[in-house]
Formats: sequence, C-alpha cells, structure tokens
Amino acid sequence: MDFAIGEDRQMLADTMKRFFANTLGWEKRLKVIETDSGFDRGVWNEMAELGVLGALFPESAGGFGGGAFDIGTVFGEVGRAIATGPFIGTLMAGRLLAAAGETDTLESVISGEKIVTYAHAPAHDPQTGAETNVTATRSGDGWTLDGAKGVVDYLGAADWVVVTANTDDGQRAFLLESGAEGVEVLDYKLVDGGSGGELRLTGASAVALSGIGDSEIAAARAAGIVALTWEGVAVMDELRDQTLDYMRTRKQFGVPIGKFQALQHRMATLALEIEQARSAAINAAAHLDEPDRDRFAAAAKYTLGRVGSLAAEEAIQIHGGIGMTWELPLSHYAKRMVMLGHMLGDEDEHLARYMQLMRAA
Amino acid sequence: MDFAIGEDRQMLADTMKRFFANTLGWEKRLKVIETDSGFDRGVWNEMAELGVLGALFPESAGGFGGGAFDIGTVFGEVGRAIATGPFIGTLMAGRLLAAAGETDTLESVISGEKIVTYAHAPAHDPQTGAETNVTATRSGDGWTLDGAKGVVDYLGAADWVVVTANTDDGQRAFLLESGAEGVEVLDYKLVDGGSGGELRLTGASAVALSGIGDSEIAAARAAGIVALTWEGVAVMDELRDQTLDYMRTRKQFGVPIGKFQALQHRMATLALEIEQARSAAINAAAHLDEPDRDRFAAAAKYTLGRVGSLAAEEAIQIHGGIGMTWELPLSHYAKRMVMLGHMLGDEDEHLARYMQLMRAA
Amino acid sequence: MNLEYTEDEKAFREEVRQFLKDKLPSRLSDKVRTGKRLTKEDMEEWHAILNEKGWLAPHWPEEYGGTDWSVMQKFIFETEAAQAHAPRIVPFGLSMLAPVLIKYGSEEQRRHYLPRILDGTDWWCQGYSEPGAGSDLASLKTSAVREGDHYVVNGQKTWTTLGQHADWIFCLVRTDSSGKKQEGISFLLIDMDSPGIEVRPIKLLDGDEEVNEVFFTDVKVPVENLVGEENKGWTYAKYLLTYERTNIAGIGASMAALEQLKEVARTTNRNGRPLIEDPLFAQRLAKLEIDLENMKTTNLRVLDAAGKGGAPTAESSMLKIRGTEIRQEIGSLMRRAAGRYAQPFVSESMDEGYNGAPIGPEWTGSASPHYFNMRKLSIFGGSNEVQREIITKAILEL
Amino acid sequence: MNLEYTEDEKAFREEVRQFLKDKLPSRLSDKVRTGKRLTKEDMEEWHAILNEKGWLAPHWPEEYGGTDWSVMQKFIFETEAAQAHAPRIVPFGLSMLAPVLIKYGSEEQRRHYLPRILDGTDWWCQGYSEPGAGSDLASLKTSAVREGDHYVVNGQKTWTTLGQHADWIFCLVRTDSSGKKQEGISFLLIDMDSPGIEVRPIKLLDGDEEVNEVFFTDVKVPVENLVGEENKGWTYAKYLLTYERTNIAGIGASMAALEQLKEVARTTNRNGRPLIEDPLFAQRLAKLEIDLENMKTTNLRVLDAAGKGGAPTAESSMLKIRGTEIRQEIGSLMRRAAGRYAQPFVSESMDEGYNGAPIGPEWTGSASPHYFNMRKLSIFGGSNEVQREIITKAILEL
Repeated sequence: MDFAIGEDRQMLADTMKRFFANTLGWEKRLKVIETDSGFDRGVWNEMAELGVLGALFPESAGGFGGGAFDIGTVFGEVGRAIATGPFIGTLMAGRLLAAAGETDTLESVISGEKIVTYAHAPAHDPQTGAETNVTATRSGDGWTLDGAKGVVDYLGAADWVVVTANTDDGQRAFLLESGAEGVEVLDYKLVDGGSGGELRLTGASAVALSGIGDSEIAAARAAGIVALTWEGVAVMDELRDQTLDYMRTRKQFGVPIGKFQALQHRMATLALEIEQARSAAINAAAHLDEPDRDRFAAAAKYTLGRVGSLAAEEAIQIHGGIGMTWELPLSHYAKRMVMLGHMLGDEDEHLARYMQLMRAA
Repeated sequence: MDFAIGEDRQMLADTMKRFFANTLGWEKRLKVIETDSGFDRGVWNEMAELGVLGALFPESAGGFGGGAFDIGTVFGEVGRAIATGPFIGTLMAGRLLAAAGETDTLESVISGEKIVTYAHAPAHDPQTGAETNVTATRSGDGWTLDGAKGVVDYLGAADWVVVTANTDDGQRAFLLESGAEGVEVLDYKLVDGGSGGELRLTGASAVALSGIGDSEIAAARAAGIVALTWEGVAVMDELRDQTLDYMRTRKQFGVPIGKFQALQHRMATLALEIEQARSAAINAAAHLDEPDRDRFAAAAKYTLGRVGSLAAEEAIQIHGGIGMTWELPLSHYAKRMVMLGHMLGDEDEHLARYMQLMRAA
Repeated sequence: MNLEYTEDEKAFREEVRQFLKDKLPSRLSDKVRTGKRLTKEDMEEWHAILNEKGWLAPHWPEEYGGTDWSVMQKFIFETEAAQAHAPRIVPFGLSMLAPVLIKYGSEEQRRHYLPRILDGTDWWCQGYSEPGAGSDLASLKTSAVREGDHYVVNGQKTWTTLGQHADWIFCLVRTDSSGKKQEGISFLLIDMDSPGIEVRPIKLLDGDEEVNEVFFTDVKVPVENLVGEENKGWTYAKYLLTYERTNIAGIGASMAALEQLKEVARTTNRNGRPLIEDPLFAQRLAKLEIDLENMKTTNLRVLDAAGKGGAPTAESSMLKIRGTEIRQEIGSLMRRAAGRYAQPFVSESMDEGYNGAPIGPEWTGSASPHYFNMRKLSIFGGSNEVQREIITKAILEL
Repeated sequence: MNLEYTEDEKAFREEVRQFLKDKLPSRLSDKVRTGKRLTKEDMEEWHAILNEKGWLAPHWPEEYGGTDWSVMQKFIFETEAAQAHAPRIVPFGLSMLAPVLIKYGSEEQRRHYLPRILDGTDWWCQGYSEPGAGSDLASLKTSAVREGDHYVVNGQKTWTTLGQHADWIFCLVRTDSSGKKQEGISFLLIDMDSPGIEVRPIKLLDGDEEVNEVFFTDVKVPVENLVGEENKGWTYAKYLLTYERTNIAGIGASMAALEQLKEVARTTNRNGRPLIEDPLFAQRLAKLEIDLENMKTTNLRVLDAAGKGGAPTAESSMLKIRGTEIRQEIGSLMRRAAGRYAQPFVSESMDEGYNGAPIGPEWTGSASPHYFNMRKLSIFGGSNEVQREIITKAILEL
C-alpha cells in the first residue's frame, strides 16, 4: 500500500500550481469570469502546451497519463486555483474519443487547438416542460441527430461536441461539429462564473464513435466523478484554510474569533469530514478500473455533495458578512463547491445509487 | 388561541407531582425496578384512588377527563417522575373498553382494582423466525383466539388483556382474562426497568368488544402517541435540567464545565429542539379529534424519536462517565427516553407515515 | 389549551385576506412569487397601499398611526401577507427607528419623523455595523465630536441594507472613548444628503448589490438630531434589536416558500417519478415541513406568553435560530430540486420584463442565487452564534 | 498511489486467517459474535493462545517478545482478528503499561514485569481517572508520600475497567503539590493485594459491572515500584495515552459489526419487506457504510504516514472521534433494527449457557445494552471533546 502520489504527478501538480499563479491571478480571474465564455482561451492554450490536458489520456491516445490518479492530480490543481474552463467536458468527451480510437481529433484537443465538450444530460423543454433527449437515426453512411441536451459545459466555446444519443441499438456516442447545420446553441453563464449551454439539434449530421455504448459511457462518467471529487477536495482544502486564516486574524470581543471554542469544535468536525472526503476521492480513483468502480464512485460523489455543502456553509457562516462578498475569493470557492454537487448527479442521486448497489451485493 | 393548560389540569399535575414525590422517591424507585413486575402495585392503587386513571377517560365511561390535554397532563407527570407501571396499556385498552361501552370493566380498572393491558403488535416466533399475529374465530356465542402478541406492556401483572385480532370481517378487539385456559404469558423485564411479556394464545376464549374496528384501534393508537410524546417531553426536560445542573457545578480545568462554549452551544441547540418537540406534542394533542390527526401524530412521534435520542446521548456525553452509572437518575431517564422511541412505532416508521400522508395531500 | 383561532381572529383573518385580494397588485405578488428583484418603486408602491389602509405600522401606538392589534392579529397579518406573496415591508424606518423614537425620542422628533416614515417621505437605513464591529457591535469606532450646535461625524458603517435608496440613516456613533465601550455610544439621525457622506455598494456573491458601505468624512449633524441622551445609545440600540421579534421566525415567508417547494416537488420529475415520490427528497421535505409545523406552534407559544404581558424574551433567540435555519433549508431544497439546472445563472432573468429564452424550469433561475443570498439570515440581525450566547445566559443560565 | 495490499501483505493476511481458523475457539468467537459476556477465563484463554503463537505483543520490541510487524501488518492482524470475532485483548498490561516500561522503566522492571504480562501471571488495571479529575486528568489528587523505602498512598481512582480481576494497578499519583499540577505527578506500580486497597464495582446503566472505584488507605508501595523519575509521571502518562493509536479507530470491530448489521437488515422484515429495502433504514445503513469505507482509507493514510517514520500524530484524534462515532452508529442501528424487541432486557441471556425462552430474534437481546454501553467510547480514552481540543491546537493551529 502506498499513498504517495508519485514523482511525475508531483511535478505535474507543481507545474500547474506555478502556471495558474502566473496566468490566473485573482484580479485576472475576476475579469475572466465576467466574460461570456467564462474562461480565457489564451490561458487554456498555454496550459495545453504545458501538457496538462495530455495527462488526462493514455499514451495510446496521444496523452501521457490517463490513470485515475493523473486525473485526480490535474483536477486537484484546477480546484485549488478555482480555474474555469472546459476541463470536465474535455476529460469526458476525450475519454470517449480515446476509446473510439479518434486519436487525430483528440490530438487537436490535447494541443489546445480545438475545444471539445460532452453533452449527455437531457434538456428541459421550455415549451412542453418535459425532459427531452437526443435520438440518432441512420442517414445514408452517417447519422442524423434530433433533440436536445441540457447544461452542457462550456458549449459556446466548443468546436466539437461528443453527444450521447439513443438509437435503435441502444445508447451510442457521436462526434458533432458545433457549427454544423441543424445545431442550435443557447449559451449562458453559470453560477460559478463559467458557462454552459443548451444544445438543440434538428437533423444535425454527426459521426458515430465506434465501439462506444453504455459501458464506455458509464466509464467516462466514472472518470468524470473522480475528477469532480478531486477538484472538490481541493476546493474544500481552500475553504478550510481561508477560514482558519480568517479565524486567526479577525478579532471580535477583543480576541481572534479562532479562540471561540464553539467555532473551534465546528472547524475540527469540518477538518475531519474533509479528510473523509479526501479518502472517498482516493477510493474512487483507486477503484476506477475495478469491478466495484460504481460503488466507490457513488460513495465519493455522495460524500463530496454532503461535505461540500457543509464546508461552503460553515466557511461563509464563520466569515460572517464578508464571506458573502464578491470581493473575497472565499465566496467564489463556496459557489464552485456547491455547483460541483450539481454536476453528474447530486448527493441524493448517488446515495440512492449506493443503496441500490448495497442491496444487490 | 390559548396555551394555558387550565386550572383543573394544573391541579391534577400538582397532585401527581406531590404523590410521586411522597410515594416514589429515588431509593424506592430503584427497589421497584429491581422487582419482576417492575412497578409497585400499592403505589398504583393509591394513585388510582387519587383519580389519576380517571383523568384518562370521559365521564361517559366513568372517568372525569379523557381529552387529549388530560392525557398529556397525566403522562407528563409520569415522565417527570419516571414512574413505572401499566400506564400506556391502561390508556389504550381503556379507550377501547370505553368505546365499546364496557364501563363496568373500565370502572374496576380506573379504581385500581384490576389491571388491564393492551396487546396489539405481533410476536416474533422463536421457532419459525416469522412474525405471528392473533386470529379470532367464532365459537358458539363467543370467540376463540389463537396466535401470539409481542412485547405487551406489563403483561405479567394484567388481570385482563385487550387483544386485537384478525377475523373474517377484518380487525376487531377482544377482552381476554389473563388467567383463562389457553393463555400463556412469558413475562420479562424491560430495559427501562418496567416489564413486558409475550402473549401466546391457543384456543383461548375471549369476549368481542362491540363496535371496535380499524378506526377505533387507530384512534387508541393516536391517543397512545399523544401520551408517549407528552411523557417524552417531560423526560427531555429532566435530561436537560439535570445536565444543566451538572454543568453549573462540575468543574474541570478549574471552571464549571458550563463555561465551555462548545458545550453551551450544544445545549442551546438541545434546548431549542426540546421546545420544538414540546410543540409537536401539543400539536398532536390539539389534533387528536381532528381529521388531520394522523399527520400530527406521525410528526410528533417522529420528532420525539429524533430529539429524544439526541437528548439522551447529549446528556450522557456531557456528564461523562458518571452519566452512565446506575446510581445517577440521569441514566434511567436516558434509558426511558430511548425506549419511548421504540414504542408504537419508531422515528423512521413515523417519518415514512408522514411522507405517505404528505404525498397523498 | 386551544390552538384554534377565536371567532374574532378568524374574522380578522378574513378581512386581511380580502384586503390582500383587493389591494395587493398582482404585478408585485408575481414578482415576489417568482423570485424577481424588487425595485425601490415596487417597495414604495406597497408601502403606500398599506399606509392608505392604515395597516402600515401595526406595532406603533394608535396615536402615531398604529392599529392596536393584538400580537395574534399581527401574526395573522404577517403570515397572510407572506402567503399572498406581498413584498416585505422595508423595516428600517417603520420597525427599527420608530420604536426607538416612540420610547426614547423627543416629542418634536416623533412629530417630525413618524409621519414622514408613514407617508414615505423619508426612506431610512441603518448605521450599526462597522468593518471591525460585527457581532461585537459595541466596539464601534465611528466618532461624533460635539462642536457648537453640531456633531462632526467621521468613520465608516457597513452592511447598510438598501442604503443606496435612503434619505436618512440612523447611526450608532462613539461620543466617548474613555470608559467601557458600551458607555460612550450615542444614537444619531443623519441626513444622507449631508456633505461628506459617500455610499459604496458591496457586490455580494450572487452578483447583487443590496448592501453598502457608508463613509463619513467630517459630516456635520445638528445636535437636535441626537436621540435621547448622549452616551446612552447602547440602551436604545439593544431595545431596537430586541423590539421587533414577533416576526423574527419568518413563519409566513417560510409557509409560502414551503408551499412553492412542495408544488415543485409534485411537478418536477427525476428519474421517471415526481420528486415528492423520491424517498430521499421526500424525507428532506417531510422533515422540513414537520420542523416548520413545530415552529409555528413554538412561535405562537412565545407570542402567547408575550401577549400575556411578558416582554419579548430570550425565547425569541430560539425563534431566530430555527426560523432562519428553516428558511435556509427551504432554499437548499429548491436548489437540490433544480438538479443540474441549479447551475445556469442569468442575472437579467430576475428583472421584470425579461424576455430572453427560458433555461430549465422557470423557478430554477433564482434557486441558486436565492440559496446563497439566504446565507445572510444566520449572519445578520445578530448571528445565530450570538443568539446561542443569549440562550446560554438568559435561558440555560450557564 | 496504490491501495492494494502487497504480495507479502496478502501472504501475511492468509497466515493470520489460517491461524484464526485453526486456533480461535468457536466457543469464544460465538460469544463475541452474539454479544455475550466474556468471563475472566475467556479473556485469559485467548491471551494464552496468542502468547503461544508469539503474536500477543506485536507492538513490543522483538527482544521482549514483540513481532517486528509493520504498521500495516498490525492493522491486518487487528482487522482480521476482529472480523473473526476474536475477543479483544485486554490492553492494560500489554498496550498501556508495557510501552511505558519499555521506554521509561528500569531494566529490572522490564525483566520482571514484561514476561509476567505475556504469560498472564499479572493482570493489570489502570489507575488514572479520579472522581474530580476526568478530562482534566492532571488535576488528580491521590497522594503518594515518601516514607523511607516506601510511598504511602492515599486517595481514590475511578472508572478502573476490569479492576475486579486485576493483580496489579499502575497509578498516577501526586508526589508534589507545590508547582504546576502537571509537574508533581509520579507513575507507580501497586500490588492490588496490598493492605488498604478496596475495590468497589460501579454498576452501569446497562446493569453490568465492568468498571470500579479503587480506594487507597495508607497503602505502602516499595520505592522500586516507581517508574522513571519522581514527578515526571505526566510525561509517561501522555506517552501512554498517545502510544497505541494504530487501532484507535476500531476499524476491524466496526467492519465485523457492520457485516452483522447488514445481515440483520437483509433478514429482518419490517412492514412486509427486509429492512435493507426500507429507504429510511437503508439510507442510514448506506451512509454508515460509506463513512466506514472512507474511514478505512483515512486510517490507512495515517498509518502509512506513521510507518514512514512519523510518530502517531494529532490525526489520530480524528480517527478516535469518527471511529467511535461509527461504532456508536452501528450500535444505534442495531437497536433501531430491533424495533419493539429493543425493549426486553434479560440480563442472564447474555451469559453462556443460558437456556431461557428466547424473546424476539436472538440478536435483539443485546442490542439496547450494547447501544448504551457504546456511549462510553466517546467519553473514555480522552473524550471526543478533548480530541477536538487536540485537533484545534495541533492541526487547525487556532
């Protein structure tokens, strides 16, 4: 057993830390999140040149990592820097591109030249109020997609979209050019400063990714959950550390508020819970290629949701009013933390999934 | 709107307080709970002579109360004194006897001459591991009961048992003499010092209570829940007050432990929760004869279970080791508190019931 | 014991309902119901409607324009108004300053300021908190130095809610630094148009600007604007903080919000069934509803005791804590119910007349901003930690 | 990162499993599994079996009879033994006194006492707590006054677990009251047969007597029974309290107990379906299992860090808190699972050979007593509040 992250990954982490410190300082980040796309394409490209995106994929697909702990390392640094950008879309779409052998496409993504995102969840149809999904039908040699996907990560910036769709043979995945005919993109800002969009497809042509079905899509989802949990633990670390710093300096009634025992004990509980969330994220990564992958993914995402809300709410509460201001980084970490809970299924959804797996075991 | 309990009930409460102080002091109670029956028949009879049991029933049935707040008043004092005895069995069996017009039988119960209890929950069959219930079949003019009931309150001391049973026409209730042929009583001690028993019936003769079906049985159960929640709130009050007293006097690190802010804030939360539980108990009583009776009963029993465990656990934790000793009244209140949660359905059962009613609303 | 309303109370409730039905503009109640932003004009409109009816200041003595309502009537009015989605009444003049003036102000001050509060001439804001004085309010530093007929005020106030709209500010200022910190505080009324005052909005995490910093640089304030005695301001401040507690639990707002939440839970599908049939969501909802039902009765018990001659007591600290926790939990469940649609944030969609493309179910648009905004409830108005301190001392006697 | 056991560790786990299969008497494991009381003889029997194998004192240096196991091996042994329902090893001599003697005792003390601990000659108990000194251990008052070759000991110890079986007690005593309270404490070894010692059992809320008061009246203790230096006992006491932390989370016991709980949830019907299909019970169970899975990894991370040369750290306070909370929650869910059958209490049914009529499912008999007994976990061994103080200072640096 070994809990060291390994030298190569440590180097990657250090590189990313330095990079974000230089390119995405706090003032810069505040400007970036006021833009429509919510991220800086220049920073993204520079980061790609450093090889950060390559770490998410195996050598066979043109990357140089792709293991669960590589993913964890990258997203940990994303969380610490609270960097915006199509990270999760790149990871999940890229995993499917890799699995389908679409290495050329993936190469241009890894290099930063192109941006890809991943459209999986159905959309809410404002007309009918129903959930609408995408279906794919064969059309000559290719496929035609119809329907809609909701809350697609950084859709407005994407050159390509990997779209899952129902076919007569079950679920498959398709590669779609975002500028193609029949593709409508409604993009908008997200609570955490990034962007997302609704994807509406009317007879849009797309290429089927070969060999991608339910099981590959589930694998991409599990990889996405590893990413979100590692990002989330880093965000929690920041929330805790920023709050502890504040407690050491902010005085009320003549003493630092860190001297108030009621707050001390709450922070002790929070610190403990964060260690448990870290363990959950490690477990999810360690089991990403194991038969009990889904059980540990569900456990980790549930834990992330539960502890994440606690961390965000306690951090704001202990800061008081100042913790609610835009000016303070803390509030942005809190927002990102809570939003991570809403991605790829929330706390309750994953607890329900765990209960189901527990019953079946 | 008026939250005063009323003069008559206040007098009843004061009478009971004095009575228990005189007849059931702490040393006496410790002796009583070491006996097989777990209560003192002499004290019971004296109490009956004071009219305490009469307060549980309406004048039409030979009592002088019978309203929800009368029940609450009596059981509040039972809880405060942590008195053992067949209170809940008397209430629930008695309500059915009253509803069936069995006033002679009830009169001898109210006077203390006879003891009656209530057998409703099925028994665990140690042979088969299954739940076993009682069925009733007509036999000439009367009825024959077969089957078993589990954890019947103070069964060993009962002269009569009101037994619910399934018949061809649905659920009904029967009056059974505990000494009758075909009646087997296995009695035992309970965690809180009282006693209970398994009732096994083999062709036992019993008298059907007229006019008692599902709805009267449900009404008796709701009255039982009012009783348990009022008893529970009184027990919580004791747990809180005894713990606060301890916090004011017990010193550690040179100061009373009541000066530790972490403990203060936990006690503030507990005090708040107890007020919420009190409101829940008041709501259950206020709606006992209303159409939404079951919703408020479920809410109150759920709240009792949740806050009761919290009160018991916090009281012990803050006392430390001494809170776990037999010698200290506190531990007995804690045990009674937790056991109340197991009577007439626990926290989860009542929350599930509430969810069901909420969905249907 | 009797938890039913009396016949008189029922009749009063009917009267309130009829009034709300007749007079509350649906434009306003729609905005409140759908979580849209209220403008200054919106708030003034409702203020004027209530004033016309004579129901604007139920807690004032009748001679100044109050209603002589019982605590139960006030409770009925507040809950009915909230359930009808009436805008909240801006409390700074009506519920905060006015009681202080009525109890401690001069007759001239009462005669001058109270009518102007009622008719909307003066919009008041509150100058209590400072950057260094949050929960420890008495450590405030903004100074007022007497120079002839004037005080000269220097310093900074913060968290001044809706200060951007205000004509006047009531301020706690330090007039003496020599003794205990509580003993050198005075209560001043300051015209926001005075030279030397600058208001800077504070952008909050939901992007909105509802609170402000107010800076004072050599601001001249006539001595007749002092309320009560110099250096006795702490007494008035505490009175203000404990005075208006009948609605501290926010029961009416919670009841209205819970109804909306239940409607959402009945009509929103998740994994092929309504959320209200999802056991995990339904149990959160049931626990919340039970807590609120309990709170309603707890609140009424406290009101009943206060109505029987007791003053607002430390029990109201319990109402504050659990009341705000319940409101926050409702916000939290709305956010959870929104699922992935909790993420989109279209700020303009919360303004009246927004015509952009809808994203997700309509109610999801304000779910996250509202959730984050609700965090303030346990911080402002005496943080929930401060309330626990009050309970510790006044109720637990530790 | 790699959470798999190495091949060597897997082989070791097999060896442990085989040993438990061969040597752990089913009479003992049945008693442990079904929550029956263990007698002194039961505990001695398992002690002797382990001693024969040489596995009794894994954390001692090899020269005194230790095993030279890695922290991971110790963890494997402890979890496997717990999952096989082996009795817990009585820790007072082996895990508490011995490390102190090994580090601070004289060579004579080590040569005399350690073998007698291994072979079971001496049953030790612990004399730390006093009625007035619980969490504030250093305020202890039991005095030892030097008179020639002896100390004369007067005072009282309490919460002395299994003291009724003990031959010896190691005691913290006050040898100097003049300075700081931590600076006048000494560490004494006292023969329980000494005149002037009286042991009185304390009846606990579950009716059992596993802890005791120990009274000392002019008890003469030879000076050679002092460990280390006079007035330095506090150092040794703290070492003892922080030494044996590898098993502080009780992971093995929790894993075994959770398995039983899940078996109960699968086989117990409530309202016509197994408890594991009841959403409310199942979510409690799932949350608990997730917490335990997380804790396993948290525990291994702390062990891994300690194995890499770090000493047991303040992180073990986190293990203590959450580990005991998990064990308490398992007990709480067993009690909940028992439903109405949590109420019967037949004390004798927890003794071996009980032949009375069974009441309710067999496992319900010990559910409530066990639940109440488990409350001690968050009180003893440094209360969870004290652990939070340690985290505050050593980890949070507040």
